[in-house]
Amino acid sequence: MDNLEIRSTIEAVLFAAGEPVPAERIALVLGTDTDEVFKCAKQLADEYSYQQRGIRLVRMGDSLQLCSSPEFAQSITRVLERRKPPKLSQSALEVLAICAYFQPVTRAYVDQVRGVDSSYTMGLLLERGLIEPCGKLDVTGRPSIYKTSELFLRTMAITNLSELPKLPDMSSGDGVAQLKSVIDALKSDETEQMEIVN
Amino acid sequence: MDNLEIRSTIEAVLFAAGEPVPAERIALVLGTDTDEVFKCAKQLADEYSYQQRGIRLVRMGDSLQLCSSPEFAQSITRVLERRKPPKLSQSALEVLAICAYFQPVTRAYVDQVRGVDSSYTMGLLLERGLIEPCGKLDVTGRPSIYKTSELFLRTMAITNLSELPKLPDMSSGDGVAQLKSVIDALKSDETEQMEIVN
Amino acid sequence: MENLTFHLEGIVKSRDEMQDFSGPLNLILMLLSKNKIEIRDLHISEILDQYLEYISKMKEMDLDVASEFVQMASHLVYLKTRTLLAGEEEISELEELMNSLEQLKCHDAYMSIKAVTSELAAKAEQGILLFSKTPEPLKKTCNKTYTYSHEPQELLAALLSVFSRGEISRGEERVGTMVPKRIIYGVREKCSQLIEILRCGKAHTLSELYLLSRSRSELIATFISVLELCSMGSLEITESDGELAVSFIGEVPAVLPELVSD
Repeated sequence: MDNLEIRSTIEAVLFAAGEPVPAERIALVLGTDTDEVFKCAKQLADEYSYQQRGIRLVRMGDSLQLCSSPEFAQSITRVLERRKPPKLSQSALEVLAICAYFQPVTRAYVDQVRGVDSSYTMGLLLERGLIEPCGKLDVTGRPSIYKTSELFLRTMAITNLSELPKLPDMSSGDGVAQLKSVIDALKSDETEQMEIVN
Repeated sequence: MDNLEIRSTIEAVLFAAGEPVPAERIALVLGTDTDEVFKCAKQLADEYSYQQRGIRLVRMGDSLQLCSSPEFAQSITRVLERRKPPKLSQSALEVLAICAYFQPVTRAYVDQVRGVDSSYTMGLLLERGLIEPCGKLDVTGRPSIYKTSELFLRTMAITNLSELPKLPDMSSGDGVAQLKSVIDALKSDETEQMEIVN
Repeated sequence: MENLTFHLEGIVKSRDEMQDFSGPLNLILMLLSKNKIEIRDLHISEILDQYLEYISKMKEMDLDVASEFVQMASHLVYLKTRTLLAGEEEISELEELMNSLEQLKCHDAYMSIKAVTSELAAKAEQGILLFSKTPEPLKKTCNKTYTYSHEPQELLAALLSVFSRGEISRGEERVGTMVPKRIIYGVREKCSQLIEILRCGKAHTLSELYLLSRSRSELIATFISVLELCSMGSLEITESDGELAVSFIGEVPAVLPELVSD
């Protein structure tokens, strides 16, 4: 099977699937290896963007997907009379970032980090498919835990989570001092008590 | 707008639609005429087949649709056969909702309400067993009429149609606003329930 | 939570990496985040054992043990003994320590998250404009019956998008006309209507009956109904002066033609 045929098969399969397809499955059917599939997919993707086509090929983790090009989003929403997808709000971005960097997370953890109730925003993100439940935590109450989805990768234009911007280290410098002071306080309590006993 | 841009827009729109799109609608949004759209669509279609691409552009009456090339059907089936059947798309949900709330309906009626040709989507719903024919209408042409099925009730977790949330009077001036508030009310019910569970 | 294992090895690999930690508290916070647990659930004894083991390993490997790590170990030993010996009041003090550590950790996390959101927003700007398409139906799958479940409100949301389309592209004027009138004129219904009309003498000719129809489909229903009623012997059509006169001659038929015959 030559390169052109692999490319066209990838295009046909991704078009028919609509959803992300693991490259491995395409490789299996084509009787080639995953690297070859990724290589051809890359060529196809480059061709689409070089020729300013209406479609794009994106890679998300080990999967591939076809989507429409962002520059035609307006024409698409107008012809199909769809609503434009709303921009992500600041709170949506915060919740999304917490899920992305600390995943998997519980809703309670997100609330705790943000200091506000985030159930509404979590609900919106679930509805938009940017986060998804991935099981339950094995503690009392068995709360659901969530992670970001493949759609999240596509939305952020990255192929895997390691390509997210590096999280700056914001550790409070006074952490050690704080710990020490608490311990000192505990110690002095003890000393006092001892003194009383004596 | 040059030829290339029109072609790419057609490609993007047809891709995102996933169903036939009237050329007239594309022409309207692009600010050009239907002939121009058909001409560019023809160029695009020729390009696809000349380059042995994985996709094809077909014209059906006054509408255009993208589909996967038949020569890759076998690969497509082999890659995708083990995947879960897809969930209902937005357009399928729309057709289903119209069938559910206005049944029995003809295909022409659904087209009229949605403003687009819905035969493809109606076909999908029939195939999935969510709607079923329930006779023919006693008018010229004796068109088939459709209603929702038993499976539809199970899918919605209801035992009869009267349990569907009531649709406000859509012919009144603020029908859309009323519908919005019904949906919001249903959503907030759900959030409350979630909170109780948590 | 029982038998937590803290995999220090995966976190601190070499002396160089050890120096990345600006302090012992960082190390603890790091351990906590790597192990995905809440500080509240922390069993100090577990973490301490592994910590001490790791320090002794470092010694074997002839690495310098930074004094602050030794200090951290002593803090932990102290906390451990306190937990073991603690009475009610003291537990609440430990609780406070845990709380403050927890808050600190969350605050740090939130600050760093806030620092990247604008970058994420910029990335997402194009990303949310990528649309996917719905899957094509497969030619050969054995069972296509739908197996998912949906909330009824999804139907309403779908209708909302249908009905609000007019608003998006054509302004308000289309909304009122979005819902077409019911198009089904039942022959059965029409038959009884015709009988009623003819009985009270509102119409006498076929063309008068047709003129009473307000739409094409009603007209067709009238036509079919007249045929049905004639065939049942309830109506008679006679020609006079080029006009077709219709008259009601029988009883109301017991069984009116069904709305839907198939």
